[in-house]
Formats: sequence, structure tokens, C-alpha cells
Amino acid sequence: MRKLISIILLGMVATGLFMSISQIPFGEPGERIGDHFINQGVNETGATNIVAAVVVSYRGFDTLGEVSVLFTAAMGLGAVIGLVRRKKTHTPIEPASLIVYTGCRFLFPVILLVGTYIVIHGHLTPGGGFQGGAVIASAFLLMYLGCRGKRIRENLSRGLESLGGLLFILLGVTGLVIGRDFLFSFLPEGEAGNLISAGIIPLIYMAVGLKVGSELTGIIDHLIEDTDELPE
Amino acid sequence: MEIFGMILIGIGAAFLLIGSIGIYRMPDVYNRIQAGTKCTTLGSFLTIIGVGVVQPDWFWKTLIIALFVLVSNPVSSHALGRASRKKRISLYDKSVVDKTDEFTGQQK
Amino acid sequence: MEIIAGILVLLMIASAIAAASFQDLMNAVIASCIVSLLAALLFYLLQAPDVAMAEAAIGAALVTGIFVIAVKRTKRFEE
Amino acid sequence: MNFLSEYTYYIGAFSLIIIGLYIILVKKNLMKVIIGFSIFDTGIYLFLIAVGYLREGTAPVFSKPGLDAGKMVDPVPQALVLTAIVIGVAVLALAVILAIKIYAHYGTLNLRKIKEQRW
Repeated sequence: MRKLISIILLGMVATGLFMSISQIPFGEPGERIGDHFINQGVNETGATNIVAAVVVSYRGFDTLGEVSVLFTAAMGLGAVIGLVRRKKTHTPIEPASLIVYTGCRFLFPVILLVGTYIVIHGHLTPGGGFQGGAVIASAFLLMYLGCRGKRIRENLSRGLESLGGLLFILLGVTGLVIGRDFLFSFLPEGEAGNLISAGIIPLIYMAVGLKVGSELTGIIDHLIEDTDELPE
Repeated sequence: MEIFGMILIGIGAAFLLIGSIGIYRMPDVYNRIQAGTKCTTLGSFLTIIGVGVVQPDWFWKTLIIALFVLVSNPVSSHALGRASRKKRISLYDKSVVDKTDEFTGQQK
Repeated sequence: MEIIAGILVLLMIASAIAAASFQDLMNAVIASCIVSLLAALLFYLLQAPDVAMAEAAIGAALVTGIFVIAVKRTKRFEE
Repeated sequence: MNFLSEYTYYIGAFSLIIIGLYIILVKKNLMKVIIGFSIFDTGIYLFLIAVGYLREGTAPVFSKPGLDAGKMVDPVPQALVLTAIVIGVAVLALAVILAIKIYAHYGTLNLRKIKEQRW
């Protein structure tokens, strides 16, 4: 019965979606809000990656809101984990073999370097704070899986995360302090295409990368720590 | 130079094809892991290097990517094989030799 | 290029159906990981390299890791 | 047939959305429902990116001089999806940890057996 109702409902949703989707033209040029960003983005912000310009400069305030959503989710996760404090029963974790251990130890700095590169070059090439932060977090995931027992201190990840958020807000408030708008780009734009250019976009992307990387690392750390205490 | 790169890509693609046939044909997990690892490591290495030879601007980037594949692929396959051995997945009936207990015997 | 996109879309739909129908949750997790990877390739074909990068790093590595930890923590088989 | 080749990406996004909704509505296992949410998310991202595509356009990155700005795809949906993906993984982790806690409390992940979750 429940399945029947679900499928009927699904059929209705599918019909509506199909009718609306088939009206949208694919790949046709039209009235786009992005035209202004594409045509004027390099002049106005100095970043050659227009997506970075949109994320950090044109929609910077939204990005601040989204980063705070991320922070709220991580905070809720920590609260839920801390809700039930089970007693520590140390089940012996079998260590990974020597090959895996050495391989992870070798690959970890390489992936970390790639993540940092992606964060720093966010305003020039595809990439940026969100992608680089995700790559950094996946490097820590590799370390947690390959080298069991090694663990970054919780205070460190929490501190870095707070530092990232604080940096973002401070950079935004600086624009207010010097008498302009929130997130005003107070640094010179420089020549588009150089590493040091585009005003405060690289700085904000670094803050975002720091925040996203430490946030996701903290989430993985919570999950793995919770798993290790499994009472068998 | 471009023809040399194309030849490299062709050899790599052939190795990848052989590897996928091996994954399809081999009888048990361990043989499949072996076929997959050896052929895909060499195949993807040659393909990536070939791309770098065809486009000389990208040569150093492709070299780094190829080295990364060269390190990560055997390690992950080793982890897979060890995990499946830990789960006591049985070998193929006609397997000849099994030295797992000999190597891990002193740990138990 | 359209043929490649069509093949990728077909593979992606097949993986999604597989993720829906597997009883073993670990298999379903791997199938959803394949969906994310193919979606990242499609993003690249749609000229969105930023999104492709994020989707590949998150969909393939982080989400799969989180799901595997969770499945290890709870039951593996769907009853 | 013309429709199919024209709307390949839309069909992929549409199918992912429908499959995700099917999993969410029909399946009994809570972890399966969360996997369904993840697939549903992927479908929506694909749809948004496909709406912003311009035929034979280039990525919105001025990587080398001489790129025509008029032939670039729309950067706004890409920026939206970029932040949405990262938030999606955080929300997904929250859902997963709630599922783990539910399992620790009730001893099952079956939604029919959890009394408070019945609909």
C-alpha cells in the first residue's frame, strides 16, 4: 500500500519535472545574469577565474553565510557525538601492513601540497578554497585509514577552523573600517594573471580553505574516534 | 615526437585492454587483483607519459601524475589483497601454492 | 563528444539503479561513489572544472569514507 | 531521437532525481535513505550545471589571452553548486552520525520498526 502510494506520488513528480525540464532550452544563449560577471569580472576584481570572483567577490556575503552553515553542521555533529559518552573500551586496532604505512606516509605530504597549491592558485586557475580544503581533508582521511593511531590534536583542528572563520570576518570588516562596504577589496588589484593580484580574493580563499579543510578533518576525526571505541 | 607519443598512448591502451580482459577472465579475487594492478599501472603510466610527449608544455605535470599513479596503484592493490586474505576469501581450486601462513604465522 | 556524454549518462543511471537495488550496503556505497565520479566527468564535459574538482574530491573520497565508517559502525546488510 | 541527443544531461539529472526520490520514499533502511539523499543531490547539481551550459562554450577561466568572453558558460550556477557540494557533505555527515546514534539507541536501522519514525 505504502509502496503504491509512493509510486503514484513519484509518477506525478516525474510528470511535472519532465514537463518543466522539456521547456528549458539546452545550450542556447539567452538573458544571463552571468554576462556582466564574464565581461567585467577581470576588470572589476582582477581574478582570471570568474567562478572565484563570483564566489568570493560578487557573492561574498552569501559565501560567509554558507561557511557558517558548514560550521553549524560540524558543531551539531560534535554535540550529537558528545551526547552519549560511552565508556572507553580499547579494542585493539590491527595496524596496517608496512607497505600501506610507508605508502601513506609518502603520499600524505604530496596530497597536502596539491591541496595547498589548489587553494593558493584559486583566483588564476580552476580551484580554490572549497576544492583545496576538500583535497586536504581527503589527505587526512588517508592518514587516518593508513596509519591507525596517528591523530591530529582536536584543539589544533578546532583552532585552525576558528582562525579561518575569524580571518574571513576580519577581512570583511576591514572594508567597513576604511569607510567602504563589507568585503570591500582594499588591496590593489595588480595585473590580472599574476599570483599576487586580485585584491583580497586569494586571502579570503586561503581563509576558506583553512576553514573547510579543518572542518571536514574534524568531522572525519569525530567519526573515526567514535568508531574506534566500539564495544565488541 | 608526436608520433612517438601516439605510439606510447597506443601501447598503454593495449595494456589497459589486456588488463580488463584479465579482470574478466581470471577465476578468483587474487588473480584479478594481480591482472588489474600490473596491467593498469603500466597502461596508465604509458598513457599519461604519452600525453605529456604529445603536448610538451604539460610534460612535467604529466610526469608528476604518472609517478603518483606508480606509487598509489600498487599500494592500494596490496591493501585490497591483504584485506581479502584477512577475510579468508578462498583461493581458486587449482591454485598451487599458498604462503600466507608462512609469512603471517609468527604474528598469530 | 555527445556519444561519450550519452555513455557516461547511461553508466551513471545504471550505477544509481544498482545503488538502489543492492542488499549489501557496502556495495550500495561503492555504487553511489561511482555515480559521483561519473557526475564529476560530466561536469568536466559541461565546462565546469571547478565543480568537477570539488565533486571528485568530495564524492569519491570523503563521502565514501564517511559512509564506509558508518556502515562498519551499524549493520552491513539491509533487512 | 533528436530530443534524446539534445537533452542528454537533462535526462541524466532527471533520472538521478527520480531514483533518489524512489529510494527515499520506498526503502526501509535508514542508511539506504541517506544514500538516496546523496544521489538526489548529485542529480540537482547536474541539472543546475546543465542549465548554465552554452553550446561550444569554454570554461569561465581566462587561462590564456584571446578567449572570447561571449562564448563562456554561465559562472553563477557553478558558484552556487560549488558551495552546495561542500555544505552537502557536512549535512550528510550530520545525517550519518544521527543514524549511528539511532542504531545505538534502537538497535535497528529499519524505519518501520522505529516507533517514532513511522509515517
